[in-house]
Amino acid sequence: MEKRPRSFYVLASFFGLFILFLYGPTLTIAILSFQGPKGGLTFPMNGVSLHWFRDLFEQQAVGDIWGAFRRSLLLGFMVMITTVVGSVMAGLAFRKRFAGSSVLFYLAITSLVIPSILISLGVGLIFNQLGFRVHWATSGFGSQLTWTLPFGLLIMFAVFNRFDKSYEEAARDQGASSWQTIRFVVVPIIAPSLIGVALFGFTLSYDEFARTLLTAGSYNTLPLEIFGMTTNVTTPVIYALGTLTTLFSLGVIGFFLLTFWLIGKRRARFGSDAGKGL
Amino acid sequence: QEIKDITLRQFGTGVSNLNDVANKVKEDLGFTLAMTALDSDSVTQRAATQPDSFDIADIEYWICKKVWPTGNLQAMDTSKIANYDKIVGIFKSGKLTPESEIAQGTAPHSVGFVDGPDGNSFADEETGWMTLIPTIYNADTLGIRPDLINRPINNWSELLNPEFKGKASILDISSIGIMDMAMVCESMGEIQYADKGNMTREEIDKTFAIFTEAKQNGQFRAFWKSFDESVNLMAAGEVVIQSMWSPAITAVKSRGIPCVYQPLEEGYRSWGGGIGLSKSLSGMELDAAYEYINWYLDGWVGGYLMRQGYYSAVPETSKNHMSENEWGYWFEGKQATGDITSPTGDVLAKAGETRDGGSFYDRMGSVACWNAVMDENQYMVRKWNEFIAS
Amino acid sequence: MRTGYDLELVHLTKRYGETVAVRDLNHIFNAGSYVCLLGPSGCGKSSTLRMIAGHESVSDGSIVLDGLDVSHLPPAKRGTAMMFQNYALFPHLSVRDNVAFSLRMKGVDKPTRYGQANELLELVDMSDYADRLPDQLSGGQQQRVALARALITKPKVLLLDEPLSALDPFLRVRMRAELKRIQRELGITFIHVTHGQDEALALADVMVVMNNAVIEQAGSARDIFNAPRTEFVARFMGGHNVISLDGSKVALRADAVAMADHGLSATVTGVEFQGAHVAMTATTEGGEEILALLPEETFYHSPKNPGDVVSLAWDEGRLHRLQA
Amino acid sequence: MRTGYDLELVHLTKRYGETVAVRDLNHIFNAGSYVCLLGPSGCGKSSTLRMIAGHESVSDGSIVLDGLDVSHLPPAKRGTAMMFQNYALFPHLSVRDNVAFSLRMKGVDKPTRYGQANELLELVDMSDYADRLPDQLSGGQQQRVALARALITKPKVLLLDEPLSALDPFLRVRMRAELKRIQRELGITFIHVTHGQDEALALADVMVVMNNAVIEQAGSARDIFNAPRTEFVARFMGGHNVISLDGSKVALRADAVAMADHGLSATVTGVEFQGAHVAMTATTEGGEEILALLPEETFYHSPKNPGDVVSLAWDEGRLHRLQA
Amino acid sequence: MHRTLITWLQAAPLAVILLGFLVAPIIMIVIVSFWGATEFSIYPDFQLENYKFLFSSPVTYKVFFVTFKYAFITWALTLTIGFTVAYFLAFHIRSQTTQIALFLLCTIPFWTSNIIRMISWIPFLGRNGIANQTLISWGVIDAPLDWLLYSDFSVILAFVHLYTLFMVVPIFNTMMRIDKSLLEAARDAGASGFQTLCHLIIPLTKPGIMIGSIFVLTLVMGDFITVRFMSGSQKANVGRLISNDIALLQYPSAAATAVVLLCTVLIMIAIMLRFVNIRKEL
Ligand SMILES: Nc1ncnc2c1ncn2[C@@H]1O[C@H](COP(=O)(O)OP(=O)(O)OP(=O)(O)O)[C@@H](O)[C@H]1O
Ligand SMILES: Nc1ncnc2c1ncn2[C@@H]1O[C@H](COP(=O)(O)OP(=O)(O)OP(=O)(O)O)[C@@H](O)[C@H]1O
Ligand SMILES: NCCCCNCCCN
Ligand SMILES: [Mg+2]
Ligand SMILES: [Mg+2]
Repeated sequence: MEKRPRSFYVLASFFGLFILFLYGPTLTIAILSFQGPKGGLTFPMNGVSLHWFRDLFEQQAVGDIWGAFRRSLLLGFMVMITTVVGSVMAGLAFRKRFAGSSVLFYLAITSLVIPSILISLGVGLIFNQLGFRVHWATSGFGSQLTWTLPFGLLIMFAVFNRFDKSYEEAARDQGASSWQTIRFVVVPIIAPSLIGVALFGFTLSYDEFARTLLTAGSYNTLPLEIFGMTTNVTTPVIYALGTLTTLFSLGVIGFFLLTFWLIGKRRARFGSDAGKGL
Repeated sequence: QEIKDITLRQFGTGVSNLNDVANKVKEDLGFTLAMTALDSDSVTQRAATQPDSFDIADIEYWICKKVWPTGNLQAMDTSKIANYDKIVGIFKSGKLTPESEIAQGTAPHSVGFVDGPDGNSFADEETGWMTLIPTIYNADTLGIRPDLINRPINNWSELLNPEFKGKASILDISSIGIMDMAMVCESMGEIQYADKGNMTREEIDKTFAIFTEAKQNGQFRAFWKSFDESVNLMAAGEVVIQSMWSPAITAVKSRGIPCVYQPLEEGYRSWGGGIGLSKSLSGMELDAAYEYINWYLDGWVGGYLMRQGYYSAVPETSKNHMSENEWGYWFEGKQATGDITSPTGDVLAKAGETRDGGSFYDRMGSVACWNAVMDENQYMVRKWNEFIAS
Repeated sequence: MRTGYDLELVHLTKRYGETVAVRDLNHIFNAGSYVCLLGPSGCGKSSTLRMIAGHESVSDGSIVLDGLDVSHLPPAKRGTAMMFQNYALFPHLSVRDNVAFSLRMKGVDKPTRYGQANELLELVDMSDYADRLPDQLSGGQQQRVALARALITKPKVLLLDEPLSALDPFLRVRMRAELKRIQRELGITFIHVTHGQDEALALADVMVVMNNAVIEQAGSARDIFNAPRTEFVARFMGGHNVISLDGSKVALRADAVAMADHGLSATVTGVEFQGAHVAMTATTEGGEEILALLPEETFYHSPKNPGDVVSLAWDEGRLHRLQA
Repeated sequence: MRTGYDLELVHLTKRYGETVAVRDLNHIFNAGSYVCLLGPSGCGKSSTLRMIAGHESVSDGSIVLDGLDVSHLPPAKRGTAMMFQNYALFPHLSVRDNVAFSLRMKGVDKPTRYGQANELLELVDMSDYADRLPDQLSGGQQQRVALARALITKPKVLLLDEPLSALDPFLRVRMRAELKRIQRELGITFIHVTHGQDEALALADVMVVMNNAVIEQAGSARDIFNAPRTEFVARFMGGHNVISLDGSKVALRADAVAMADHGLSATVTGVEFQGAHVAMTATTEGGEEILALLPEETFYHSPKNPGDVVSLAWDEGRLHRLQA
Repeated sequence: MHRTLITWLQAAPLAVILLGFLVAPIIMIVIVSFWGATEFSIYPDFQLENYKFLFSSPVTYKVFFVTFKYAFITWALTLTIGFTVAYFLAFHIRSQTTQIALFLLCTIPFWTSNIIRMISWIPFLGRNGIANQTLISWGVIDAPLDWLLYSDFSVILAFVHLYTLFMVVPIFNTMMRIDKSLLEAARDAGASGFQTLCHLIIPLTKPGIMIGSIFVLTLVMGDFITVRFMSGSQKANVGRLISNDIALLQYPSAAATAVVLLCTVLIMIAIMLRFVNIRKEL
């Protein structure tokens, strides 16, 4: 092993502190979520128990966490699928020149940088003036897409920037129709990136607050519910929820990593001559 | 359609949008009540702008003043309300007892009635058509941490006492906050309001000037928007004196932290809440809604709310759902004869303790003003915004 | 070799905006021949090939294959197949699935298409690797798979765009022998784009030298090497000197230049050892640079160094007049 | 050429974990010579070069330049400079700023460093492009800029890792002459890594053939080509046949094989036209493959095709015994 | 033509969503910014009242100033931290596996709830929170530090905590695409580590820095919830001004503020986009 320069150790410490900074508060609430039944939202700990986790699975005094969770999950999947399909399609479109492409591109950028509350406000106003009913699955869904679709589109730009066009030519050469080319060649090749887009679409939606605030209608999504809880709940049950959501996220990421790892292992099965001069 | 298939969507603040109530409704009446709890501003907003998103609005009277003119709510026929007669006078004539004086601000009765089923403007007296059916109300005052203050507190002006610099708080809901401010300013002797519930621009300016200065001097630790936030602030020791709601005190105490709901010489700032029906409600749903209202006033909810420290609009019926010890402690201001517990079972007081502020009549009898929406409300709101941003 | 002609380019032109990439090409490729399309970078080789393949639209003119104008048919309908420079093997499919891809697109059932794919893998000697993914293969192996995939469509014409350029020199020589063998076995036309002269010389039955969007010369490798028509071809093929003589240009093969006791005197400017030969460059008094390819033994009999003055001589009969 | 030696590798070894990339190399590079480091992929060429440059730490042994052990000095302090395979020009800097970069790092003021940069751009004939950004240049132009940038530090040794591999064959031949010219003009040592045998033959004063992390043979290009020491070298250099004779292996140059009326009978398997020559491969009855490099005229006097039977003959004196 | 039609169809979903949920709302906001409002409703009108009030109120300028202040400080901090972290990962970690693992470690919190991450600071920073208790027990301070929570400090801390990842990711991506031989070339030319950083890495990382900056600046400038939470409602930025107006049903006033905010943000981004071609740099 080569000797490391001194800057390495300085930077490594900095990195360590950064990680501590990132995780410290989350760990704090993770610890606090194990408060005893009499515990409050802050230190000192008042006993240690699983009380608040149990409590989480019972009905709360106000609100409906699990209902909100179900809605957010459903909305997350809706947004995820729409984002994947929409951004792949748009990504394909943007590879060609078409009238209005640069307008659309700048709109997408605007959509990404516009303060979320403006979307919320505007969509709320429009629905209101048109006499439509705001609902998480209509106005909320559309509002979230204004954030996830441009995000997905940017990822698709990155993907297609690196996509070798000769794959498509090869497919066409082999007699594939345009649709077959997309179905059997383009999509499978970009599939790993699509998983990324899906993950983004899902979590951005799952965690979206500002754009859903005025567009969710009668029923809360999970972030709105959590937000409500921060003002309505005075017990560590909210920390238990935080700990669980964090674990949920970790689980999702772990699942994806494991999948990639398994795929890699399976592929290694047949050995490799890559890089050999054969 | 069967009654059990009916779902009524109710929203309101966390104060009374309780799942226990929905569960009990399912049990007693058979239909489903879907509850959404929001903060006061969101409640106003939803009531005013999203009429389709609810069937039942559980709102405060001052909110009603803003929402009624939108036409999103329908007036209720008092003849269909079984316990109408037993509703306390505050909500009908404005007087607790015939000799009471009507306090300043948006008193519930002043926005409680309209001329007829399609009435647009509020009526001055009982008409048989109510805007909101009263459900819950209370008299608010300052909450303090006696263990951290260690001296008697008797006046609203203490809120701005530099002694509590960085340890005071008020709420960030303009229509309520402005009344607290007025109580403080009056108590300080800085301003003499003609009508706290209907300030002039000069009075508004002056009030904010005083509070803005205090804010800039670091008097406040934080502002809160829902009562639970106030609980957290108090319980965590971030704040030792603040305008507070009764169950918030209860919640702090239930954690073993001393907290007093401090009666003050100038009197209380009061508020009242009620249930309103969406304009679009009709047919079986409307019937179910009336059924729900009647059930609401029938005492079970009243008892439940009283056990949290609120008052029921029909105290008599609540009495049937409370023990003598509870009734004595909560309503009559008597010493507890045994443990007093919250609806969730936490012990709030032990034998021998009495409720801060005394009996129902002591408390509701010394209301100085109601939460209000004043004529200069828009001006006040802008000033409020400036105050928060200052 | 058949006598009938097979692939014909008629006034073929390709324009990209202002740029003319291919200008009015007319040429007939004999069926079953190994054709190399040779020329400097940007001369229009790829554009020509891609128009034949159908991956680039024709701006003007037409492409006739087997008597049928295919200019506007989709790639798969033309009877051509293309092998791409970096092979463009589908990275998510196994070698066998790559080869069987076009059959799958046609809806051929699995056993049948795998059967045919295996046959072709046999042909390119890759049967043992049928289950691997492309990136588990070396460059040479990938190339064979790409070849098999292109051939499974039973094309009349196989188009190859710089098929050997991604390989290292050692492998390149081996793979080009392989290509030639397979072309001969199948008897179909190969059109192979390259900018390596040695590659073209080694492989081509017919060489087509392009420059500046037009064909400069076409013919057998030997014809072109021995009788370059223009200065460009002579220089581009290498191994030639272009000398001005009586106001016109002549080509003189470098291996026809010898050192003699009497002859044109010139100063040596460079000596490159090339194994069996030594390439000596010298500048004449007239300022013309002459390359002499001298047998190693001859040269090292009396070695020269840059700066030495030598006398160069050649047989006048070896001079070959060039077109202007 | 000086007599003193200049760059010396002493027991130089490089290990990456378990892999030994360079094993106990000992070699002296004469000052002012053009050295080509040649060998198959993965044999350790780049590792050697990068250790000399200081971009890779030495696992064992040392590097001595001008009598000074530089093994642990930073790259810029060694008196070496490196030209990278893909040139590694700074994409955000103009050509002039690229060349002047190291002077800027030293704090040299602008007029001075631009003055020197201009001189070097003159040397590589790139003065006209001084204000362009790298990606506005062709491959050959980029290469010249990289060269100028490497030379501005006035190195004693210039290290080049496959400097020509990114260029097309035409340009490659031109640029290699250029490299040789500049090396000669400056008189400094060039160490040039390549896996092209022709490139090495053409350029090298000294060739170092590596295989499997060790030096197989070092010497002048001609010595190596004429007297390969091992079978590996003979095969790798190309142009040689390796034949088993009396249980030991001998090398025979392909251009020493001729067709004769009497001789070893063999079947032709391949014919490649190479311009002045024809490379004919034939398989003997014993199954050995023999390559004959025949002068074009001789071959086409009576051309052979694959499948024909020919008689091959050579002068016994040209056989060269190989080490085991 | 047939192919153009297909292209348009492919772009259609995005276009429809953006028209319906971006363009139309913006138009609506602009229109409503000229409307009038009562306590409880808004009515069509054409009045400049909302803008007049906005531009005449000193609070507006103050709040815009605060918004820029938060944006700028957060930007500077996230950039410094993000750059340093990305630099460490990209250039000091040698094994690619470790690199990926550490990068993931950085991104994991990014996938969890923002609100939870925000409120998790409260028990940490409160008057009796961990930070104060620790400092007191170490004897560093005698009395709790009040400015840890409900202050500019806590607001910016939360911003940095939430958004540094938006810097790390694009900067790390650009850095990973820097050809390592460029660094060797710089070393070869005698550049010190610091010189390499200034003359090579920073200029070459500019696109990543720009993209990260765009994200951080817009997220901070549009925020209203972090400011509210972490300042205990005591501070306000433009987002809060808007959300307060919305909460009080003053939609026209909110819309006018929104229009001004939108213009500010778009102008800033337009300027930044001049320095980076997002489509090419991804
Ligand atoms: N898609 C395109 N758009 C615009 N110009 C193009 C396009 N493709 C090629 N050209 C131009 O057309 C000319 C011919 O290009 P072509 O790719 O056919 O050359 P080539 O002979 O294959 O070169 P190389 O040997 O470098 O591959 C060049 O000047 C090139 O710049
Ligand atoms: N950074 C590294 N880590 C681990 N092994 C390495 C590393 N660099 C090179 N190697 C290994 O060291 C050996 C020699 O590599 P080197 O790059 O020196 O070969 P080379 O002769 O330059 O090959 P090529 O012609 O392909 O460039 C190879 O086996 C290679 O896999
Ligand atoms: N990478 C996306 C994970 C979601 C994290 N929150 C971002 C919230 C922006 N509104
Ligand atoms: Mg080409
Ligand atoms: Mg190498």
